Amino acid sequence: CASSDRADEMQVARDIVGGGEGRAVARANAETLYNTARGFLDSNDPQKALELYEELQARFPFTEYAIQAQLETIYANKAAKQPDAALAAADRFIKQHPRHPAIDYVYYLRGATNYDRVETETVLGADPDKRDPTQLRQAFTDFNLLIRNYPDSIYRKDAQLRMINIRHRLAAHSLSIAEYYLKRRAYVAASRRAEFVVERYQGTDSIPRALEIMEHAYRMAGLEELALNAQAVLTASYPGFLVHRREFYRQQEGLEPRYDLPPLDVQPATAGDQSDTPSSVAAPPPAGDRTVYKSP
Amino acid sequence: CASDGGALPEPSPLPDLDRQLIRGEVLWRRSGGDGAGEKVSGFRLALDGARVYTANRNGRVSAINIEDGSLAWRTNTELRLVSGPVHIDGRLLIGTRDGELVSLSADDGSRQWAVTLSSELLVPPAAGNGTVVARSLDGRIVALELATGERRWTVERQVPTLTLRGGAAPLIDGDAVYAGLDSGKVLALSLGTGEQLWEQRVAAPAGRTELERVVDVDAELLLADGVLYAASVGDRLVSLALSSGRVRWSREIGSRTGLTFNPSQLFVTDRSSRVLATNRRSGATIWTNEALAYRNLTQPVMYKSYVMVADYEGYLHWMIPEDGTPIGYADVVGEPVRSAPVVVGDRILVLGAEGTVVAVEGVFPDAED
Amino acid sequence: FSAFTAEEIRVEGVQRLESGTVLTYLPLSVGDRVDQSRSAQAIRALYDTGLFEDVSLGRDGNTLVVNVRERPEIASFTIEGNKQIGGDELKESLRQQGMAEGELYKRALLDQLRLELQRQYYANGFYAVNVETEVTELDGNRVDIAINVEEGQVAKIADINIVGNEDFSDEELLDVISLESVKPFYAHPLTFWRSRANYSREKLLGDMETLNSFYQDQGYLRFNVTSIQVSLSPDKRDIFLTINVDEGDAYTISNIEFAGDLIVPESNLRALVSAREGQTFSRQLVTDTANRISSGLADFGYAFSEVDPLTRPDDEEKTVEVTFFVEPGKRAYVRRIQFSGNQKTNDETLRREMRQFEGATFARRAVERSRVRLARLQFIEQATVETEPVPGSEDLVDVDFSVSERPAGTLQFGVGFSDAQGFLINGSVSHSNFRGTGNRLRLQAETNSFARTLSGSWTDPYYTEDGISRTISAFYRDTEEIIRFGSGFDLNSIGAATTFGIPISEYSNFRIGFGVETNEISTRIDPITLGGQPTFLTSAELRQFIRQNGREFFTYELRTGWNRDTRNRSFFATRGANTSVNFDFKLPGSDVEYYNASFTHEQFFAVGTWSDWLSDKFVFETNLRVADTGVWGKGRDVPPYDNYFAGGARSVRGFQDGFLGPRDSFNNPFGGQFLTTMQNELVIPTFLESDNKSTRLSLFYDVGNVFSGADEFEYDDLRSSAGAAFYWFTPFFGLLRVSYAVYVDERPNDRVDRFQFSFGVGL
Amino acid sequence: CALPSYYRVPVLQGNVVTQDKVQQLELGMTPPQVRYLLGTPLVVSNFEPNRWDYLFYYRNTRGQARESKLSLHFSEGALASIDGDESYEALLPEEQQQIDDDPDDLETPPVIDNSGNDGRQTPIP
Repeated sequence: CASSDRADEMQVARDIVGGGEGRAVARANAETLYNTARGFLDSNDPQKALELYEELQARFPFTEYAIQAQLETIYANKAAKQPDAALAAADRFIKQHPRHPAIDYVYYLRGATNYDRVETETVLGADPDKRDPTQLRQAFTDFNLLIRNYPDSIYRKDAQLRMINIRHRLAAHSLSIAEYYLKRRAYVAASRRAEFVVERYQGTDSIPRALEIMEHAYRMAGLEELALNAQAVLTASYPGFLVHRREFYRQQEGLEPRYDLPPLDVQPATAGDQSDTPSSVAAPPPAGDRTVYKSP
Repeated sequence: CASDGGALPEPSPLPDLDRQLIRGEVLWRRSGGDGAGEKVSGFRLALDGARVYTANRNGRVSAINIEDGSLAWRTNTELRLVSGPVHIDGRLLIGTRDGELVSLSADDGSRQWAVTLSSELLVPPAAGNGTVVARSLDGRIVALELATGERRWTVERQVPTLTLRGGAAPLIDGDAVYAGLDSGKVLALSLGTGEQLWEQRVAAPAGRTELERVVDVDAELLLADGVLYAASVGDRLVSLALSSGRVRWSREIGSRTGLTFNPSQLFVTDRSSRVLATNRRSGATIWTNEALAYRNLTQPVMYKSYVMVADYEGYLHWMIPEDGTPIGYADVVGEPVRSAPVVVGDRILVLGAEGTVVAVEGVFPDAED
Repeated sequence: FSAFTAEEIRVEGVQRLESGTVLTYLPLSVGDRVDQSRSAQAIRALYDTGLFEDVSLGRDGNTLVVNVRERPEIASFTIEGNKQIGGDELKESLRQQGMAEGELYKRALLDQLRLELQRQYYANGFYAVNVETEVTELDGNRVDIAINVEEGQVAKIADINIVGNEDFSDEELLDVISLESVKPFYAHPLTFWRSRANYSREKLLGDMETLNSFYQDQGYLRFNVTSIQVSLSPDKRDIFLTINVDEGDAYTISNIEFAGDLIVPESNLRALVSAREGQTFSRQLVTDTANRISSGLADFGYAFSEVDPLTRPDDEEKTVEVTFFVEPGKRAYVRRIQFSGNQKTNDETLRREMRQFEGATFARRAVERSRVRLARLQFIEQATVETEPVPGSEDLVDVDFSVSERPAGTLQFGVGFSDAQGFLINGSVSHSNFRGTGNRLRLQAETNSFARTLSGSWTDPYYTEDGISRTISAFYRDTEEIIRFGSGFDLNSIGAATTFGIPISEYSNFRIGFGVETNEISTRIDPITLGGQPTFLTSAELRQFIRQNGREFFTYELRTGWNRDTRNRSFFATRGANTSVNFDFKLPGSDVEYYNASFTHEQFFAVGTWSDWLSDKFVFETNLRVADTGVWGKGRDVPPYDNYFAGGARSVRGFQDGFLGPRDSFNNPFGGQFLTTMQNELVIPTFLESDNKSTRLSLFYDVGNVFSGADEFEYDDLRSSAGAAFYWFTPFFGLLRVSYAVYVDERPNDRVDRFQFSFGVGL
Repeated sequence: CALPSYYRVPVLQGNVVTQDKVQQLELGMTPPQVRYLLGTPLVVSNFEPNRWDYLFYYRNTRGQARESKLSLHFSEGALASIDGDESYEALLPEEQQQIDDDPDDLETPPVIDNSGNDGRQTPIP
């Protein structure tokens, strides 16, 4: 009579979905409760899913579903735009289930929560990277934790891509400060910021411009040798950059554009391939197939 | 007073006696000043045969003739008085809130000498043998020459973090002075040198909070036939050998006011204003009278072989010493009575909290007719 | 058990957790030798995780058996009856200690908590308190915890007696300390809501400190509190405090020395010392002087300077010698300046306000100046700064500014219908931090059956990196027959202007600009016959003006001005002043030549700090405006559309908008050429958390009027009003001003409007 | 329409080192000794770790700039050469001390007032 149980459970599931959940939730068993909650999560109604996960953990504390519910609470909080609750849930999960097979996913989710707190694009098209970088740095440390603790996690590649992206944005932030000080003729400040970018953010897009600022700042401050050093490094590692720069100024003056320029190899070889961009974060894999955790 | 928690229960009503064996007849009533008010104080009545002396918080000291209640003299010391007077050798000793001990002449109240001690003199001083012994609130016991007020010796004892307001007056007997301390001990010192004769613990602080650890010996000490009786609020009544302080017997009775005795019995009002009688030798309780519970009774006093107490409404109550049955009460002063009434011959002198002094005589109606 | 090598490890008793979790924390693994000390170590390790109530190791052949009992999870945790001791902060602090739903239950923690609560209550005079805890077991290894508190009667301080004080009376000393004996409620006019008669041991200890510093400040170097006694009345309701003190004598300063590396000449430092030889010694004065010296040195780059006053008392003479020992430390340089909290403002918009540079000597005054400049930005609500030494170097510091932002943009859009003006659409967008760059944009559009106006302005405060600002503005206005307001004439005008603000000092700048404008008044001035008699459609004054000056006016205008602004904030300022003088005049060659001069002065007084019975938050603000317009050169008359009007939410409150001033023959406001208004406000502190950040409550007294000319100014024609006003910086609509005039000096023919409101960014 | 002298925010950069400290400089000193004497150098490039530049640059409110510099080279951990203007004198500009005093800035205690020495720049010992 298994089927009749099935039918009964489906009816219960419908009740829960249909909103008449008071009575139905009380009767539902763990699996139905979990499936309904997961249903809400997938049809992006995280708030409802959170309530059912709570109910599931309260009434069936020792089942597989309870642990899975605890895992999916993290994702549901993130989806429900409650980053702090998500981070707290993640920390509690890491403490209680350090050896859970999906633990690397939890670290990854932690990093993604911080990463997504910074809007990528504001409504008026202003560049958010010019603003407070603290959340970005926090995301960077989370992803770093994932890569160091779980080198063979399937989320490593995506985490790495995000870390590279963050490094570029942090470098751009510091570079804009160097640009400002150059404009204000505060040459020591400009040169120190440029040195900082070159030292700390090797391999990011900001390096060539930073070298150029260094060269200009040292020259204006009367330190010719240091200026020549900076220029030498710039032409050595980014040959294309200067040529394009000069071309840019020529066109500013309205001269005939030249098309036979060397490719703009902005990235020296060490930067890693830029081809794929970090993808958005997917929901945790359902409880059913516990063996394989597919990458999102 | 272990924390029984919650507000204090209601004082019990007056007992309804079918027949009043004894009635109090007020002979005269005189206001000596503004008294002590609601606050705890160390004010007592002082007598020298013909006159009774009272001190008041507004600095006023009055002398009233016992015979007819007329005012002998009255003076205002302009001091913040809080304890006394104590009468000895024609002097009146009073204590102030600012730690001053002042000696006035009993004839006209003129000031003889004044000494400033280290803290408030809430407890009346003791005098005897040419010496005055004062106890200040900061735990110091100071002996001074009665004639000049010159200091003789000072002894200091630790004061617990939380104590009960009020204290027991020191007791001078021969060349020794006995003092009940807030730490729950009784201390015996040599009157001449201040050297410690013995120190005996009456009650030990027990419990985890400061409140449960309050064990002040605030009840007046009683010396009778070579035996010293002391009571602590920490539910202990002890009888000590005068010479060594050795505990002869001890009982689970806590008192804040004091005790009195007759040849065979001890009478005490306990913390909940129950009156108990115990056997003087063994301490065993003979009877307990709970009729006046929570009426804030004073220390019991013997009046014509009857046990007498005063209460918070200004009533005097009499009980038969054998079994404690109440035989009469009288509304005498209409003010709370905190210090024990004083018996002079057939008269009872009662000091009210607002400073009124009343002379009462106990009348036995049956006996007359 | 005897030592053995564990070939296998089995975990028993696991319910909620998995055996994997136990194995992670177990310091033993398969193949290890298990002996007495290692197993004890393992057990302790498992306990330390806080996950288990009981742990024991057993042996089954060569298998190590780890049996654990998990701590029950707390299903529900309630605490009732704790009225006095904080509700939610208490719950929050308990949560941190692990006493909340979902955490694991530890019995020792609960007992410790009960005792702690009781001790808290005793420390605050609740001697009759009773704290009960109740743990009910539930199935599934979970527990419900309930703590109920019976607070009982609080013991109030009935009396405080200070013994041994000769030079100061008990009353004087009781004022100094915070504890106080119970007085009838009317005895505390201002502090009635805070009963200071509650006893608490911390407050008592704190008071002893205050007493000590009070005496030290009066020169009593040897003052000390000999002992304190706390006693309780028998009914546990009253507490008696006896404080025994030994005053000692007042010492005077015999001489003041300086020692150490002073960096600046001693005469300079001595000028900072407010104490003089012979004056009574005061600990407060000495510490203040030390702080002034060290902050003075900080202005020279010595951020780590330390100045400690050493006192050498001479007990016979009752004098004391004070030596200020100056240790300047290293000259500090700023390594990096960082901003945090700027979610909507670009780094450069904040950095350009800085008066302190990276890679430069640290100057505390420059850093403080920078902080105030940040706080003055319209879109910054609050700015705080911290200087931290850079680890690993002794003379580099980082300066970290953290700002909280205020909504910078306002968006208003209204569709309405009014019988007077017909169908009405209006909308305005303004943003004072456009795309985070700090540029200000204002766009306004309004159409109704009588008027179509469109205006916009764009300001870049840092047109040059040195702070020269540029504002471009333009407007188009086409109004017809404004009957309800003004004397009924059609006006359409169009104009544009550009002005530059040039800083001439840290606080003041000079304004210069050029504008072009064309105005055309079109209205019938000859009467129409209506019902038999001639009636005019427009007022006599306007008809006369048009006859004399014509209808069209094309003008070039030169705008000049000077402004000095030292307010500490642009909204809700509490300190400083903002004075500006403007003089715009129509250049020769314009159709009509007239000038327009105005003087405005806004001053803030921190009256709260003048006397200590007023809380420091009381601020008095006065805002005076005088403006005069008149003709010059061959100009004959000032066009009516450039007249001044007064009355309304932003000028003299309580009078209808614009109705204060001369009237035309239709008894409609015609405006005048001389305006004087004054708004005075007493700011009252409120208990709102946002007080003086985004809300402000004040009592106002306004006075003012508009006269047809400066020569017609009549003192007693000035109208005045008084009442209350409330300001709220709304998330979307800018600054909302609501005011209610209780008293209005109404004269015949005045139009009164007691309740008024206006919103939108005023600047 | 630049007016004669509008107010520019003063720009201060680099190490402030007094003449007497510069005189105490000797070849062969170790880097920590130099750092103790002159303070941490603010201009050190990643590409020239052995070269310390003590640079001082000040542009006042009227835009006039004043600068001086001192370059030190180290080899094998000892000071090898000193060049740049011997009379390196980088005193704190008096303009910086005269930052227009914020009239009623209650939050910050008053600064050292220089009126004592008739406006001359405070001679730093």
